Amino acid sequence: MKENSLWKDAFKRLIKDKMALASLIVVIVYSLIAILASMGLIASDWAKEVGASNLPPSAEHWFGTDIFGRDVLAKVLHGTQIAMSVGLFTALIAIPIGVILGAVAGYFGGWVDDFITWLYTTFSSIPNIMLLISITMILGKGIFAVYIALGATSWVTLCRLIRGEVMKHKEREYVQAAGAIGGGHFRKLFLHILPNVTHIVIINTSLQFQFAIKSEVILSYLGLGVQGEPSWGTMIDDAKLELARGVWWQLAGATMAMFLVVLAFNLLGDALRDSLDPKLKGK
Amino acid sequence: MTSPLLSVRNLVVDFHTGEGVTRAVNNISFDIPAGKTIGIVGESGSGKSVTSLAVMGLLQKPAARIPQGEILFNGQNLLNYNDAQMRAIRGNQISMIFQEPMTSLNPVFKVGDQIAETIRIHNSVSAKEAWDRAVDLMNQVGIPNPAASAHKYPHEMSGGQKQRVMIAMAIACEPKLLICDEPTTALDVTIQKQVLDLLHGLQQKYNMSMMFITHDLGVIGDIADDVVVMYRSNVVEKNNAKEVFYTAKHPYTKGLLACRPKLGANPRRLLTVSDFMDENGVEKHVSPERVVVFDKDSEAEKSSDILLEVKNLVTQFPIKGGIFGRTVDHFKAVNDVSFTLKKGKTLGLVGESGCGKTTLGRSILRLIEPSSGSIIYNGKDITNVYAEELRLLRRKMQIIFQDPYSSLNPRMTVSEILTEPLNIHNVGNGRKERLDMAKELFEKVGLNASQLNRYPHEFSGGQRQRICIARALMLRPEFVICDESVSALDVSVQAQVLNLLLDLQQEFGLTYVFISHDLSVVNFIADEVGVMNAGKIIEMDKATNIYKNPKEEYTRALLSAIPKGLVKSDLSALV
Amino acid sequence: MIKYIIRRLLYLIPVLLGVSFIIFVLFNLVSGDPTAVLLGKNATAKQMAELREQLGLNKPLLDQYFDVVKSAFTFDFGRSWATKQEISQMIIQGAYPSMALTVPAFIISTVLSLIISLVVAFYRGKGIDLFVRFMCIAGVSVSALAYILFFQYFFAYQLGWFEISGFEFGFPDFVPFIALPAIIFILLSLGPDVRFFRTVILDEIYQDYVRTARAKGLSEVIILLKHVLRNALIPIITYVVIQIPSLILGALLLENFFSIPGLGGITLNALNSSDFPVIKAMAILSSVLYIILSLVTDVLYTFADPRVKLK
Amino acid sequence: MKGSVLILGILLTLVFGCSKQNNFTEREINLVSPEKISGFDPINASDKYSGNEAGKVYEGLFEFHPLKRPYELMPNLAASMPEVSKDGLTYTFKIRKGVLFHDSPAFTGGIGREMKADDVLYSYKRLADPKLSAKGWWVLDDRIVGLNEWREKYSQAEATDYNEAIEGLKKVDDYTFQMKLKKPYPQFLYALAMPYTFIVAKEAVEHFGKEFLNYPVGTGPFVLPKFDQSSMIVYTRNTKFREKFYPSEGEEGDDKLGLLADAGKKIPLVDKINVYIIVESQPKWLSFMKAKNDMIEIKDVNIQQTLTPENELRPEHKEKGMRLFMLPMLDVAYFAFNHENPIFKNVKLRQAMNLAYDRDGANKLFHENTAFIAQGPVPPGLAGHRKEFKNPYSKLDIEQAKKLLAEAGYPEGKGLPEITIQTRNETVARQQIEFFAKCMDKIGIKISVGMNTWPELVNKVTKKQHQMYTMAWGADYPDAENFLGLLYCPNQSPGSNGANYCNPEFDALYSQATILQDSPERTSMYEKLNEMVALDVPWIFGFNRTDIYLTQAWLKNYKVMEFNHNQFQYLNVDLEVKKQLSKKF
Repeated sequence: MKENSLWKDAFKRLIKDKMALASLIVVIVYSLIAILASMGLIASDWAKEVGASNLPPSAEHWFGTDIFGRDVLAKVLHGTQIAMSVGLFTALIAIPIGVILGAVAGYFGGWVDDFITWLYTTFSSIPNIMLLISITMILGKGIFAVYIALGATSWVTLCRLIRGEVMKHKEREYVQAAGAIGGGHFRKLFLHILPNVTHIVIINTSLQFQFAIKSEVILSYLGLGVQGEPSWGTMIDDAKLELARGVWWQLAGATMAMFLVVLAFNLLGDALRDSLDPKLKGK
Repeated sequence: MTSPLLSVRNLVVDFHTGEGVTRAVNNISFDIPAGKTIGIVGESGSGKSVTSLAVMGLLQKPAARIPQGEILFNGQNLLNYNDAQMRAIRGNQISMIFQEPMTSLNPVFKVGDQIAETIRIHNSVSAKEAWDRAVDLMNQVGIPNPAASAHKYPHEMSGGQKQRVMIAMAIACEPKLLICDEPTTALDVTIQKQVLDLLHGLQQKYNMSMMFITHDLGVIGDIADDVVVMYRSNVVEKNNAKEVFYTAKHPYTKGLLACRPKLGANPRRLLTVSDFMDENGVEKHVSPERVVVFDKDSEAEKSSDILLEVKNLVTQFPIKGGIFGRTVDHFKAVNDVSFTLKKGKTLGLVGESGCGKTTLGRSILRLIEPSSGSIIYNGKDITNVYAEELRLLRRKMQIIFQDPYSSLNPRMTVSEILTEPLNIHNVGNGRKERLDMAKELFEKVGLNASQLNRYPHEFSGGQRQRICIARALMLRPEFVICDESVSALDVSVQAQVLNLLLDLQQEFGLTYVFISHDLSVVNFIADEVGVMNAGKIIEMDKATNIYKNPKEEYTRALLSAIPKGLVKSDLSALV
Repeated sequence: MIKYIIRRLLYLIPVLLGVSFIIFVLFNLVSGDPTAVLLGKNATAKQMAELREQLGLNKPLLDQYFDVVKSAFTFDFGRSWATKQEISQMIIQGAYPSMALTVPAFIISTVLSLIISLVVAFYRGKGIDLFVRFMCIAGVSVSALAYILFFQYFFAYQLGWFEISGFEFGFPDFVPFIALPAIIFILLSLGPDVRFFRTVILDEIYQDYVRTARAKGLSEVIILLKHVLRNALIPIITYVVIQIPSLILGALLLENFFSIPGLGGITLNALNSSDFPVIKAMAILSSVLYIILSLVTDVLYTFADPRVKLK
Repeated sequence: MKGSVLILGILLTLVFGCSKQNNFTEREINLVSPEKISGFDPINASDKYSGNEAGKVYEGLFEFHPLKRPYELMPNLAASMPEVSKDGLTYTFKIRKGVLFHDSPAFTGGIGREMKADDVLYSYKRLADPKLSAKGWWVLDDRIVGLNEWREKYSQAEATDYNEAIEGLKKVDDYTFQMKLKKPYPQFLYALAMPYTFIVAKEAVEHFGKEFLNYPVGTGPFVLPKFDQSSMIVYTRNTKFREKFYPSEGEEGDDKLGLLADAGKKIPLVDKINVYIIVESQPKWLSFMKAKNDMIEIKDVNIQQTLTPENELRPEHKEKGMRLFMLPMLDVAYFAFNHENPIFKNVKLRQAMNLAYDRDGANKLFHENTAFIAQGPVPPGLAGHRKEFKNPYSKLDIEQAKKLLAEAGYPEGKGLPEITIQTRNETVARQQIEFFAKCMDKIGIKISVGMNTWPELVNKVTKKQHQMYTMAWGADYPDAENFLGLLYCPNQSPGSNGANYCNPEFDALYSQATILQDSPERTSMYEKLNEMVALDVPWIFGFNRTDIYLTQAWLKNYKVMEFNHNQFQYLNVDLEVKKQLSKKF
């Protein structure tokens, strides 16, 4: 028996699953594209006119050109950057809020729990769309507002999950043991319990990621999305007018790009759950 | 001699996993004659449960495969049966009782329905008839007021009652063979006794064959006709029960017989399997001094300093009610408990589940806040100390929990687990020194220091309990509470851990409070024993006295429930 | 049980206070002066000032907030600023088409998902399990907008199977109108539903009581349908019921593209015209619904699981 | 999987073939409204679409002739054109006799009574009622003697007293009344043709109270007993409609187009009008292509599907008998600068930006070359617009633009901050600004898009919190004043001059011109105003767009019209043609 952490174990199980491995590769490729695009190494010339308006796909322009004669492929690649950053920043906002509030509520219970439960009940009882729209209204439009709006609405699920899981864990003997050796609340909660609920965060993040990417499309439809640069959302939104004139390649390009990564995140989320969730271990 | 009801011939079971193939059962053969009880004994992982599942046809396919062997039932090879044929056998001709009555019943159906379901699967009877039969069965298995109890859901019953329901379900179709897989392990001793008696009675009444699986030879002493001993996937001994108990041949069997603490005389350290054979299964000779009965009372009065004094301790939990969830009443888990404990001594606390012994242990350590009374440790009242003082106190007072699986953080390596207490209390100079201290203790509890960087899940149950002990001792405490610390372990491992605890006590001069539901274990390790019931200590005496002259009815019941089997009190025969 | 219900209903008070506060802050303080929009392109400053006075926007903030709270507890939402319609009427009228679309679609997708997940749970780990799960996830990986654009063009226009858009009140008149959006709705919910249901069912399949049921001689199908399903119901109920409030607004895109005059469109219009009373009403109603449904969930638990006792 | 296929199958069979067949027997026409209708109270019918709906049920004193061009007012509920006093301030109106309100429970016995002068005065007072804060108040605001005072008086009171006499609104007898203006108001009669001034019945207003907006009780050709917010509004013919006839004369050539075929017939000509509310463009287009609707307003992307590159109807539509109507609209689309922002006080910058804007490119991309490049604020078709006038800045000249930009102090855009243009959160609006940004990029100016919900945009404009914004202004009535007013200093935010443009010379001339009646003198003043301001480029002038309508062959008597709320009563349907052609769909 080699020295293996649960994480390494899980990772091994994960890459053994071919579909999960493929998904992981897709996600990595997309991330690379996003990073390269954000560094301006690829698709930085998405705004350049490369041909006539609305050219169908050809050897020269694989995904055709858009209404302004811009290369759709470049736009799709640039959109990858937007999509991945929306997923990433949404997660970066939602995870700390969700995890900290959920952990604190689950661990301390009492009035702290009552307050946090009230907070997320209130938040989840207001229709998401209202929060999204109002937050983008307050912050002004743009990608920043999209991050914050999506982050502010997606912490709730995570908070609820973490709270429940922490409540379960705090009764476990290993936490009692940490108390018995003189560990304080901070140690018990953050060093002992949280690492044991991390799998929930990871699984949730994978699913949140794809949710955020999909939400960006809806926000773009409502005119609340990213502005001034192409995102998959704005491309699909454009398509609602173009499809009737037979310009299908912009829709197809963005939809395919989105389909692949959302599918990958979904499958990855499933695979992660299978490999990380101790409940399902060995099944 | 007629042909046996069940005959397992050259059975091999392999498990195919991602990492390769593991052989769980290696070419075993045994017979179960009609109307007889066969005990299958072995430690966890020995392949005994896999064998029973193979008989039932319940192995998880495709992971489990049977490359070789036959399971003949009434002369028919069950391995050739298809799903439908197996289903007709299961629950009808062969039925099974599992270890965990808590989880083995479907929580959302009434127990009456669950029993009746078995009847209706295999007999064409009306729902009403099936129900009536179910009630009758519940009566037979000794469930009080069966007509009403049939309407209960599993969670409304006690563990013993649930196991009775399981039994009723298993015998519903009057099977020819009843397989019992550790049916009493999860139960309190008194209940265990009742269930064993019940099973034995039913076996006689219906003239069933019974295959009884256990890790504890003592349990089947009274009821088994034959015993099959399994060790590491192989059958190592197979004989008439009496023969096994009196003239065990295989060293493993001898070890099993010797390792269980006896109520009366025990050696200073329990004998374990490793006293009888080495790692390669080669028999060793037990040195005679290992079997000399040890008289605790001889050194009882050496120490006189009182380390811990508990006075009128009460720990209560609120019962909430009303619209706003206010506290309307209290449940007293620990109710007015007092005792004193001398330095270097062990106090055993014994009682059945729910008697408050665990709460008492945690209250003493202030892991649960007591409601009233006082705890005086080393002359100082610690009932109301807080924060820093309490933290310092943790260095002196430690606890070892019951479940070695859940009491270690699965995300930390063993070295992290062991050095954590040092970090918290800032003991030792830097990482290196702390690691050395961990290494030292790790070896002291009998583990290999090269495994320090492993994670808990890579260790066996017994090894994990050793890690827990090492963690508790990292801070060199004076006082340790062992809360059911050996209850989850197989008897053979239990003996090793008990020995370890005694060794450590001697070396470090520890004072123990040892909590257990098993009177024989407490009796072995403790100098003084308190019997707890309903939150109170009802009887307290020297360990040697309590089994000889129990004063309370309850204590007597506990004592009589301990399976005595055919075990001789004379250990010398084993040498 | 009664006590529990009362307590949960009383919980509405703090939640409604919270919801009113959030809505009030977000829309009243931050979104600015609605009068310019309400009066149209030729409005004068004087007229805007008059309207501000009439709408009570000149009152102290605390008074305004108090009004919000009052309407939250009395359910008296008054009239829309933008359409001047009675809000309760708007909601009642809008609820019908919304429900006509979402309720059948929701029920069908839930039942369908449950059936699919039972089937894939039965074949767990086998090819069909992977394939069906993959298809369900693939289905949900396409943007709703792309579905709508394509399906409307292809199925409604090219093939003429469905009405392109519109709505008629009364059953079965609305069926041809809601059929296509309902199918899209189902396609979009199948993925997450099947994934969740399957996980829940698999969690149960490895429980000890299932082994007991097998030991009784029960067939795998019966075990799945009787023993496993019943136990899996608890998480499934939570999952299903908690989605219901979002059904009211959930089909916003579908409503817009298929010209279904539902609540989604009403809310979107309100948001697009700073129609605070309508926004407020929708938020409050949905939170009341949310609380009541979570209460319903809890009560349903007691039927699904005898271990649950509400205290 | 099998289950899903099965259920899908059941679902499909349930709906397959359920899709409704077109109606060939009823004399009905099917129309589309691209926006939701919120109610039927005329005083709030501010946009074209609610005006169109109110116009089917209600009527005003005057209406535009359905055929004659340029637009000509003719009496509708008025019996004749009014008599105007010499000073042009007192108007005496005679109203038609025998005009009945629709039957309604509001009237005693449920039978609609005759409309009298009192109803007209009541309706106009209602427009001024401070309690109602009507969107249409501006058409009478500060125009009628005593009306503002009356409004002021009751703005704080509990209820408004409609019985109180107002000097400027005087009943002479049941069929005659007088209105007195504070100052000359040349557009006055146009105001009385707008939906705001449609005549309502006091009983109905009082009977239905706040619900009045859902129970339109007018005098018009169609009846709608109750309005529900749904995806469809169904009007039926007003059987008690007065004797009103299809006009027998029109513009030259109208008879050739068959527009006079129904001359002299009693209107309305159809029994039923269905108005479908379809917001999104795809379903709107698809429904029309399925012959579910008789007429569609072609916008944005659908233009390309409608027209050949030569701006003719595509053959596949011609083949189905569809007919194309194109009408230059009385509107102007522009990008407004915020003149309070010091950057835009620099006229050379404004000129440079105008010159860098590739209007031809935008016209091709967004309007399929159907729009006209705006030369100034006044659109073609109105007195004040001179065909010969070509704005030197409404053309593409990158070199000149760069030069001017350098002269403005921003060589190659250096030193100029990024400019954000605010617009509505709509796809095309965004694309248009993206295109504009591309143009500006060529001379080094950085542009970004700010997308807003309508309230946000309005708020930003009224609070002057913008650098630039996009706008399209449609005429309320055919008078250049309506456009020139957009640059009149006193109209600045929160008024209609969102650019906050102030030019004293312009303002002085504007206030002189706008009190004149239509005359050559006024026209030349309008021309002067238009050209003066065009050269000062207060906006980036965009386009005068073209209304494009496509109708089915069976829709008769349609003539494209800017102010079309009264048009529907003249429409007719040819069921024979509809039946024949239906095979082609």
